[in-house]
Amino acid sequence: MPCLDADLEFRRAAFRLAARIRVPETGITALVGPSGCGKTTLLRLLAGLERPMSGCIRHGERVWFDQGQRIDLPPRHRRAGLMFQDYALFPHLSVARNVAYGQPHGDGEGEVRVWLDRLQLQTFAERRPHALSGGQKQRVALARALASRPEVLLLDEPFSAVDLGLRQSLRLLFQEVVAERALPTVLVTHDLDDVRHLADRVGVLIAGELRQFGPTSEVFSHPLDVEVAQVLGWDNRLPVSGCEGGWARGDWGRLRLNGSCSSGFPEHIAIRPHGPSLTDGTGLSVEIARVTDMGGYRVLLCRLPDRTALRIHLPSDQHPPALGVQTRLRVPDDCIVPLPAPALGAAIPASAFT
Amino acid sequence: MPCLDADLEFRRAAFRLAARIRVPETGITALVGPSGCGKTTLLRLLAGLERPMSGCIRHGERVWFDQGQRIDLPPRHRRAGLMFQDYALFPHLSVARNVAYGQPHGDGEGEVRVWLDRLQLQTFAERRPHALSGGQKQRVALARALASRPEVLLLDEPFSAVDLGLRQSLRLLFQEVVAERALPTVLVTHDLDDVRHLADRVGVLIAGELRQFGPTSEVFSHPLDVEVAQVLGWDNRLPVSGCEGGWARGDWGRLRLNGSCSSGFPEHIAIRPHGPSLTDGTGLSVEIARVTDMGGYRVLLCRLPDRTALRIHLPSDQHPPALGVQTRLRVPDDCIVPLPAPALGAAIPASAFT
Amino acid sequence: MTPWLDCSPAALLLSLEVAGVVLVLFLVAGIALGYALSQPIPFRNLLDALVSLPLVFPPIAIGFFLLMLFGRHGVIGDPLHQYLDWDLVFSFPALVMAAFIAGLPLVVKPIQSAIEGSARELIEVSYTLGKGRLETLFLVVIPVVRRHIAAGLTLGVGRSFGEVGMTLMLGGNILGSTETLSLAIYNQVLDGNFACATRLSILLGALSLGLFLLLRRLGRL
Amino acid sequence: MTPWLDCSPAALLLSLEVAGVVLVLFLVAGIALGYALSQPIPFRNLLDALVSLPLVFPPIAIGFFLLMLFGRHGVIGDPLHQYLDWDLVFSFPALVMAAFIAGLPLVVKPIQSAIEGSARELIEVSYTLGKGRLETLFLVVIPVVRRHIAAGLTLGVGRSFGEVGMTLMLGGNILGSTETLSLAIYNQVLDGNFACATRLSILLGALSLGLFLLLRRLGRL
Repeated sequence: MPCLDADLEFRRAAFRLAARIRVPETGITALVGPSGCGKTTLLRLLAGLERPMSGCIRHGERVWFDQGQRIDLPPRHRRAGLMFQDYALFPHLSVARNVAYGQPHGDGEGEVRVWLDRLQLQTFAERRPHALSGGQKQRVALARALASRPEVLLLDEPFSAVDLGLRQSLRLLFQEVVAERALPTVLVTHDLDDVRHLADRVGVLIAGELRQFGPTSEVFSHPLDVEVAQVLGWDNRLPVSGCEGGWARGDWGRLRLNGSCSSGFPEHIAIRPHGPSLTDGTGLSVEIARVTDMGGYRVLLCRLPDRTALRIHLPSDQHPPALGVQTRLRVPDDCIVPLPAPALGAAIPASAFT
Repeated sequence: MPCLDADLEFRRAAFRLAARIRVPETGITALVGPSGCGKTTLLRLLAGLERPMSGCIRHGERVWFDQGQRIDLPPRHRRAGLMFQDYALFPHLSVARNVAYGQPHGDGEGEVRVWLDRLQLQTFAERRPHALSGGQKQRVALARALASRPEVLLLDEPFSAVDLGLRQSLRLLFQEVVAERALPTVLVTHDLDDVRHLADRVGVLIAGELRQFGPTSEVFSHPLDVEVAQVLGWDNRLPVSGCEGGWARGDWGRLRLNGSCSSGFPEHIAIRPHGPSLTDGTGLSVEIARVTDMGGYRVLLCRLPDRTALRIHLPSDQHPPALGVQTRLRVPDDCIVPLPAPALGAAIPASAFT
Repeated sequence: MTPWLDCSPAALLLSLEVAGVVLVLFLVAGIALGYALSQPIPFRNLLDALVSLPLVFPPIAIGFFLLMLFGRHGVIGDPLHQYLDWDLVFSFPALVMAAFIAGLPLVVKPIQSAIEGSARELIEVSYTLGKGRLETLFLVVIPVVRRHIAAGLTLGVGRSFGEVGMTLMLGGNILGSTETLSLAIYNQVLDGNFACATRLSILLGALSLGLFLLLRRLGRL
Repeated sequence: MTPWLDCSPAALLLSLEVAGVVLVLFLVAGIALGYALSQPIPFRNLLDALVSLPLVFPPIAIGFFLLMLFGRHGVIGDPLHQYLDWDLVFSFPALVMAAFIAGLPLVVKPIQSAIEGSARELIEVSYTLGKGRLETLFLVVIPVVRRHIAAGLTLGVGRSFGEVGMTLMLGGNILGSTETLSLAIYNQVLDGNFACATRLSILLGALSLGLFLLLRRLGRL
C-alpha cells in the first residue's frame, strides 16, 4: 500500500525544520508540538505550498519532490487534500459549489450529493459559508477535500473552531469517513484529546525537530525527554538535583527510583497522576491546594515544599482530604517516569518508521 | 465585603446581551459559553470599554454605571484590572516598565519589584515582550494588572496562549495570587479545565443570555438544559422522541428514567460517562468504535443503532472489549440526566446570586 | 449668461474619453499586476517599485522624462516618428498614458493587498484542489476581491480626472485637442473667465463627488 | 554650460522651505487627526470625509474653490485684505496651504489605520490602567505607531514636492516668488530650456527617490 514518505529540511530566517516521517495508508498520524514548532509548515511542505531546501517527498512509487532529481510537483498535481485551520471556504460559493470545486472535470452532481449526505450537509447545500456554524464549516471543508479525490489527507487543527460538546461526534464521523477511504492522513493539532481519540500514531515536533514518533499509547505513556513530556501534558515534572542509593532528590523532596542511579540520573522525573495515594506513613510532603470532583475520580492539586504543583487523580471512593492540610504522598516506583535532557539532533531510529 | 454587581443590557446590530450577575470578593467566578455568546463583551462592559443600553453596574457602594442616574465612569476611574486574551503588552516597553505602567503616580520601584518577584519575572525584567514565551507574557500581563491596584480583576482567556504542560503550575500560581488580594475576579474561558480547576462559581452564557449560574460542581453535574450541557462538554446527549411507563425512547434505543413520565418528558437526556458498564444482559445496544487508555481508566467510544456516539469511562481493571464488537450497555438511572429544552428568556432566580 | 456647455465642451468630452480608456486598461492591468505582485514571481520587487513610483515621484518630473523618451527626438519617439509617422506626445494617447501611469498604483495596491490578505489561503486551497493559476484567478481571486477591484478602479479613474502635472508635460495643454477638464479650468482662470471656471469646477466636482461617495459606499475610504 | 544651481535656484529653495513648513504641520495635524479619527468622536464621519476628499477630488478644482474663497474678493480673502492688509493667494502661505491640503490624507490615513489596528487594544489597556487620553497618546500611541507616522510624513512631504494643480491655482506660478521646483521644470520646458529642465528633474527625482527608498525601508510601500 502506498505510504507517504518524507525526509526533508526547510529553513526560513532563524527557523529550521528537519523531519523524516512515514505516514502509512491506514489509520491517522497526528503531529503535536508547541506553537511555532513547525507543525503547520510541515503540512504545507507536504502539500507543496512551501519548498524544502533539500530532501524528498514520495507517495508510494510517485516522487513529489526530490532536490537531487530536481523534481517539485506543484500542489495541483500532488492532490493532497489540505484542510486549513480556519477552513478557508470560498465565501462567494454555496456549500454545494464549495464541495464541487475540487471535483475533476466532467463529474456530475452525483458525487457532490453523496458527500453532502455523508457529512450531513444536505440542508445547508445552498447556504453561503458565513451562515454556517463552526462545526458545519468543518464538515464542508472535509467534504470539499474528500470530493476532490485526494491521494493523502492533511488536516490543520480540524476541531479547534468546533464547540466542545460537538467534538466527540465530529471526531467519530471524521474517523469513519477517513477509514472508508484508506488514505495516508496527517492530523496537526494542539488538542491532546484529538490525538488520544483519533490518532494511531503520533509524532512530537519541537523547534523543528521530530523528537518522538510511535504508536499513540506508547508515546503518551513513555515520553522520551522532558520537553516531549511537557508537550504531551505531563504536568508533574520534577527537576532532579542529585541521586544516591536509588533515591532521586530535589528541593521538592526525594523519591525512590526503579533501579540504582550509579550510572547517572535523569534530569527530571515525571509522576503519573494515577497511582500515587495519600498516606500517614513515609512519602513526599504535600499540602492540598485544591480538590476537583471529575465524576468518576477526583483531581487533587498538591503543593510540594518548593511550591511546585503536583496533580494526582484519586478514586472517588477514597475520602477526599480537606484543603490546606499537610499530608504525605506515597508514589509507587512504577508511577515515576525518568525524563532525560533532550538529546538534540539525535535521529529517530529507522525502526520507528516500519 | 464589596461585590461587583451588574444588571445590564447591551445591543449591537442583531446581537443582544442581557445579564444579571453578582461577583463576590472571594474565589473566582468563571464565565463560559460558545464563541460569539458575549463573554468578552460582558467583560468589556464591566471594564467600561463598551457602554450598556440600560442597567447598572456597582462595585460595593460605588456606582460605576447607572443609566437612570446618567452615571458612566470612564475605564480609568473604574480601575478594573482587565487582562486581554493576547495580553496586549506594550511592545515598546520593557517587562519592568510594563508592570510599572499602571502604578499610581509617586510610587517607587518597590512595588514593581515585589510583583516581578511574586510572578517569577525578575530575570526578564529588562526584556521586551516580543522576546517572551506565552507563559511569561501571561505572567507579565497579570503582574501589570495587579500592580495597578485594581478593585476587580477581569480575565479574558488567560491560559489560551500558554503551552499545555505549563498550565497547571500557572493556574496554581494564579490562584494563590488572586486569593491573597481578595478581589472580585471574573474569568472568561472556553477551557473547561480552567473552570474546573480554578473557579468557585460558573456562569453559562449562551447567545447573550446567562442560562445558568452557580457553584462549579453543581453546574457541571446538573446542567439545566441541553445547550448548557453541550457547552459544559456533555458529549452524550440523546434526543428523546417519546416516553412510556418511565422508559424514554429514541432512534438510539430506550432507557429507564428515574421516575415516571406521565407529566411530560425531557427533550434530551444526557448520560454520565462514569457509571455505565458493559453487560451480557439487557441494556442499550452498542458497537465499540474505539478504546483509549487514559492511565487510570479507559475511554470507550460506542456507536448506538442510530450512529450517535456515546463516550463511556471504564475502570482500568475491567477487561476492554475488542473493536467492532456488538454488545450491550447497562446505564444505571442515576447516570441519566434529563435535559429540558432551553427556557429562553427565563430569569435566573434571585436566590442564585446570594 | 453663457449656457453651461459653451464652456470648453471639448474638454469635458476629452476627459470622459480618457477616463473610459484608462478604465479598461486599469481593469486588465490592475488585476493582472495585483495578482502577479502577490505571487512569488521573479523581479517582483523591481516591478512593485516601478508600479509604486508615481505615488512619491513628482508627476512633472515623470512627465518630463517621458517627454524626453517619447518626444520627436527621444529614444522611442524618434523611430516611432520616422518609421510609423506617429507622434505620441501632444496627442490623445499621451493623455491616456499620463492618466494610466498616475492612477496605476492606486488600482494595483488595494487589489494586491487584498489578495495577499484575505485571498491568500483561498488561492492555496484552490491549488491543492487541482486548479491552476488562471483558473484560480477567475474562479476565486476576482470574485473574492471584487470590492477591492471596484475601489481601485474608482480611485484610478478619479485620479485621471485630476491629473495635471504629467498631462501638462505630455499632452501640452493644446486647446480643443489635449485640453482636459482640469486644464480647461486653469485656462479659463488665466483668461479671467471666472464664470466658466466655476461651472467647469462644479462639473468636475460633481463627477469626483460621485466617485468619492461610491468609494465610501465600498468601504474603502 | 551653465552650472547646476543657475537653473531656478530660488525654486529649489522655495520647494525645500514649503516642505519644511508642511512637515511640521503634518507632524502636529497628522497625529492629532489620526488619533481623533480612530476614536468615537462626534462628527467623525464628516471630518474623515473632509480629510480624505483630496484623494479623489481634482486638485485644480479644489484650488479654484480655495481661490474663490481666499482671493481678494472672496468670502475670507476680502476681510483679510481689508482689515489685515494680508493677501493669501499668490504668496508663500498659499503654497503651504496647497501642499498641506494635498498631502494631509496621505499622512492621516496610515496613522489612523495603524491606531485602529495594532494600537486599539493597547489604548484600551492604558485606559483600564488609569491613564487618560493625552497620557495614552504620548505614552502608548505615538511610540507604537512611530513607523507609520514616519511613513505618513514621508508620503506627505513627497506629495508637497510634486503638487502642481492646487499650486498653480493658489500660488500662481510667479517666477522667483511662487515658482516651486515642479513648476520651474514646466517653465523651463515652455522656455525651450531643456538642459535646465533635465537638471531640475534630476534634482527633484533624487529628492523623491530618497523619500521613496526611505518609505520602502519603513516597509510601507
